[in-house]
Amino acid sequence: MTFLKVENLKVYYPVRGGFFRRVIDHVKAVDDITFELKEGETYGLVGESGCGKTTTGRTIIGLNRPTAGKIFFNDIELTKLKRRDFYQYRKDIQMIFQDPYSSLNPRKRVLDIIAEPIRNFEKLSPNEEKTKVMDVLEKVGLSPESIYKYPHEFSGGQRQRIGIARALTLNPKLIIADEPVSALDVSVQAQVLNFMKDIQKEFNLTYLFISHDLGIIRHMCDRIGIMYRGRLVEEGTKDEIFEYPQHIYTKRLLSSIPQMNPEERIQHTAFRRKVNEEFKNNYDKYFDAEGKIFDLKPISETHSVALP
Amino acid sequence: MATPVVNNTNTDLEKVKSPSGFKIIVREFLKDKVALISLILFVGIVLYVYIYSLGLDTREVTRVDIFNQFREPGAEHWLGTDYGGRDVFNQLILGARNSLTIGIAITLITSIIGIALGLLAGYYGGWVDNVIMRTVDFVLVLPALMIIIVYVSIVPEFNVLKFIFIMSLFYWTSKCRLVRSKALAERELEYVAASKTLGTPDWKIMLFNVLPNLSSIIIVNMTLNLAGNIGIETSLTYLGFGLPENVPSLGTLISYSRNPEVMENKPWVWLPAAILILVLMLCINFIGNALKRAADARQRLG
Amino acid sequence: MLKFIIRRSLIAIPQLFLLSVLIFLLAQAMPGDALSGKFINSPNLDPAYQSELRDKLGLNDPWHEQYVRWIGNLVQGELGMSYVHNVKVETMLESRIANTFWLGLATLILTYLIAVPLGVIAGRLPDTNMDKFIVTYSYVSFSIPIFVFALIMLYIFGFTLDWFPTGGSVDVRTEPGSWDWYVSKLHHLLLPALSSALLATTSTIQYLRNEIIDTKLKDFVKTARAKGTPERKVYTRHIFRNSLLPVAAFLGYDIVYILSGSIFIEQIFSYPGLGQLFVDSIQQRDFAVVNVLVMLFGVLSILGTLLSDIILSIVDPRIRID
Amino acid sequence: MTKQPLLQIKNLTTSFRIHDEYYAAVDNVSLNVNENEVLAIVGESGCGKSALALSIMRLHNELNTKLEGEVNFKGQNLLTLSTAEMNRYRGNEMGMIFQDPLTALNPLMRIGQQIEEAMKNHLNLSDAEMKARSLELLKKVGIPNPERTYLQFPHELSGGMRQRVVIAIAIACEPKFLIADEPTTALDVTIQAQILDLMRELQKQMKTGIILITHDLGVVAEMADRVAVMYAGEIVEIADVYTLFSNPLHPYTRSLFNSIPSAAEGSDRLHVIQGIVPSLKNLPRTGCRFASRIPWIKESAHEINPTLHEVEKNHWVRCTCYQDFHFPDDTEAVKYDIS
Repeated sequence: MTFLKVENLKVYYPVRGGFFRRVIDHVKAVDDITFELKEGETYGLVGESGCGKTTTGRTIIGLNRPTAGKIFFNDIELTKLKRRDFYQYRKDIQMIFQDPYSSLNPRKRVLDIIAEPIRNFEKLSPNEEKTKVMDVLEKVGLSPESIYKYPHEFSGGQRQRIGIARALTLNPKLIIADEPVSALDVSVQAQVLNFMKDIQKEFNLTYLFISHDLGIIRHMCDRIGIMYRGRLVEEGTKDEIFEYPQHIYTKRLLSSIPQMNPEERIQHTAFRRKVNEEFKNNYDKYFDAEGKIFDLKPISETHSVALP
Repeated sequence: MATPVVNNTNTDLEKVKSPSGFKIIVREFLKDKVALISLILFVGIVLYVYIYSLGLDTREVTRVDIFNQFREPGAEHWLGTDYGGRDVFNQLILGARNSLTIGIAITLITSIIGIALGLLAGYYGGWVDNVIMRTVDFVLVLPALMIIIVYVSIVPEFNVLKFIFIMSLFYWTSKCRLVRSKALAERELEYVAASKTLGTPDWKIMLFNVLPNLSSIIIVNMTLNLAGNIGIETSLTYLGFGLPENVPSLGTLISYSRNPEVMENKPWVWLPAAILILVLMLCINFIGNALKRAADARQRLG
Repeated sequence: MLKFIIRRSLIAIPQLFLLSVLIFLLAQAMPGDALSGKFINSPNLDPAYQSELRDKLGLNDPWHEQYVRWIGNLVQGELGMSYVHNVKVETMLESRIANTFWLGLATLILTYLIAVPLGVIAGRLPDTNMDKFIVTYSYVSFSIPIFVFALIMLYIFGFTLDWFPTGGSVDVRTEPGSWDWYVSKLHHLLLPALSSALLATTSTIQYLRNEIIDTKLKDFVKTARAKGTPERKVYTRHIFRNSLLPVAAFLGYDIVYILSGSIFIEQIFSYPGLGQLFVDSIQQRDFAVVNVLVMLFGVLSILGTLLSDIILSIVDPRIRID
Repeated sequence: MTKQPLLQIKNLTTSFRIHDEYYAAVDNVSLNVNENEVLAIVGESGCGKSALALSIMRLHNELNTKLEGEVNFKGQNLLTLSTAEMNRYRGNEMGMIFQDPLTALNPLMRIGQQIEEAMKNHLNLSDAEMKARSLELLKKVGIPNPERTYLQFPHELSGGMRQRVVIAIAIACEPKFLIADEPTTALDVTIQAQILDLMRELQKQMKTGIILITHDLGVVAEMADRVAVMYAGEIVEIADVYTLFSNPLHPYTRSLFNSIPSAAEGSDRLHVIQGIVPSLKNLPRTGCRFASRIPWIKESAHEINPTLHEVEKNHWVRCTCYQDFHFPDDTEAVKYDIS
């Protein structure tokens, strides 16, 4: 049984142009990607803005419609389900959003925010509902008395925990975390990241962790997929990606991360220059005639690279 | 488990507790004396008009008494009489009541249409948005006043309801545009996406998540629209294409000034109505703008 | 940009079509043949003759044939006959178009002469007493219905103070074309134009003020200062320029606003323009004239908003792409 | 030291007015920047680093900002100059690079015009000379097709290209001193690397003194010669970059290092700094400002009026609490609720 399987997923957006605004082209936000998540692991999707990582996450949870491809969750094909069935099966997948400010409705009390999924899926009496909400709040380390407060009464880190509490109410199995800490200051980031690790152990959660920050990805993830222009260029375990990167784009990305050691910065800059030169000079080796990225090919049991 | 229970010092530090919407509004009115006076004056006038008009009978008030033509203001007739010998003050009260009631009715109807269509267009976007917005664009370029005037003069058995109908047909567009643009921005916020992932149906998200966040803007806009709608109604009535004759409006009194003799030498007939309109409009506007500032302040804090 | 203009113009075509259909339908609801004005229902006429006349005029033809014929006539400039005056509608419009045009132009010029400086001052020095005064004025002008304001202006400056004439477009005693004639025209124009302009300034003032206040806080203004640009130039080259250009796009909407206001202004000041003609014609139930006027104002509205969008696309390079 | 620093900040205090009261966002800060030196100022949002940058160029809204102290540039105190006199320095001998390249450029002006504006203000050049120089600048900052870009509008360029243009504007008059306020925060990591490399290269060529404002310690490690760490409006530690990264001393600096999931090494748990960054109005004004966030350190470890101490040559640390600082052990963590 596979936990989550994304198969040949494509998400295209039409580009309109010309005189009558007809569809003349497509933006291939996600262009044929395939990957799998095992239960209990953290899978990181990394890439620069516009590479399609966020679209992938949003498509799995149903916020975007796939143009083609299949998504299986516990062997059920989500992409084939009718709207209502989809919601039933999909409640095991939840999402943590990037911005702790805009992801909580400012007009609602914490109680109503966290109870929203309960009201959609479970029929509980107001009292049972309240108990459950207080329960979840306690789990994320917030005072149960805060249920009557509004989001603006909390700090960024606390808000992010409210968002996580909301995602946890339905006891999900998979959580898609879309840049969950990139809007936060470093010290608050640490708080949220630690916390995500804690609840992962406690509830046996699987994470699809989407981020542009390779440092955070390395800290959080077991396996990593590198995305570039809507496609996966490399996939492997954390060590494989960081220690033995194969694709030139992966190398380029890694060499771009600022070194935390000032003693080595001159070598690092030189190394970066070398990688960039290789990127320019050996472009044909890594991309096909149209500049497209090749399909992933396994080079070991866990490591695949997009090479011809 | 490693998660510690509640750190209350955290919340204490962050106690920047911003005041509730109502408090902000009260503060804004206390700060802005003009708005406060406007509010008191407006409420006073409205109460007076509605209570006083309970004791008035339209037919009595509009009965022609040829012997009392153009009496100057005095003890018997506070504001004098018009060419038909009718008491101006009583007509003023009735006119104000009718103008206010009809203004409110039109504002409510156009708001409902505008908000509903605006929400749909902004929330769904795509072709829904396209169809609605092209319609709005078209209605906006129509010479609305002229078409209303034509309608009023050719429709058989013209009455108040038909007037409200034709006005509502044209004046929902600005609200629709406003709600649409705000809903469009709101839709991009992550709490909407969050609600979707939590399985909340679209209509619930629109009504219970998006709409409350637009409420302050809508209320401000409705207040200002009320002034606008009363203005249009009285304008049309002034020209003779507004309310039917059996429903006197403030515009009716002013329309007597189209006779230059009345205009120049008998200002008591039309001037009080003109001033009352002016005062009402100004009050509504100052109230609306105070509300607007309160809404902006709230947005800054929120 | 050209592409944008063409595409935007294409939107105007269905608008024009729908407008004409709407007017056609309204005309069908009017008594007689309101499109040509050649035929009126009248109890005095022999019914048999009436029916014969209907046939002759093609009023029994299918509606789409009538519609096409009407549009064809419109395009060729045949606007029909006035029932009441029994002259061609074109003839009735001639002198009045000029009057409304001059009144509109004067209003527009006055509007911008008042609004731009006030908006700039308020935006440059927000929260000063000057700004508070300007903002209050813009609230007040927004809330007064135009006919009330015009009446009060007429009462004060026309009747009470007697500074301006209270009706007409020119003193009939002057020789057309003479210096006095022009002066008289201007004199007649001024009060109605000013009444209309003082109210039409609202949106421009408020827009300019807010835009300038916003623009002042933009990063590119900081960049300009960081370049060492003198304060005066920071305002002229960056802040005012960026805030004033979009105001140019209001032109079309202002035209529409002023046109619809002319219905009241011309009525109150007895100014013989299109607006007054419209009200008179409605009162005399001269529907052929009414239809032409509604069509004309509608077309002008469509062209006005079209103009606005085109100006905006020229002014703002971000719209040219697309 | 014999050589006079290029820029010398003495006891600078920048206060903002909130509801008729002034609050110091930058509190009594003193700093030197030498020629051909990159000084990084690092801290979290709200620590006053951006306010400091704007104060040097005097780009605050003067109506609600109060500047006290001295900012001496080549011996001239900039705070005493009139705006017109200040304009002789801005864009000429001092340049500034902003965070968001999209909003930093005027959307309605062509790139060429925007670069030439700086030259018009300070250099006496003909139109042709200015154009030639603009094209040269665009080439220098790595724009592939200068002729074309010269005529383009900002929205037609990508984020990285826009930031290159912003840099071109800043160096148009070959300034001796540059302030870069979070110059790469809005950019993707590969673009960030390119821009940092470019800035490094230009700095070496032109021997500019740079103040680099950033929240990213990685950027600091790549770029800086010296580093000042700011917390709550004050400098808490200042040292050369090698010393600071090998031997950070102030509790805040150490906490910051420990809370970063560094790309270089993978530790399982990150350090969380207790509490939250206080807002400007609630900034502690007395004692060690960081004390409330390390409650397990005994009170007596702090100075009553903390000052900067030179613990080794050119390595300054505020307050004495660094001597007693340790990260909380398990019992302390439970006691003080540290996650």
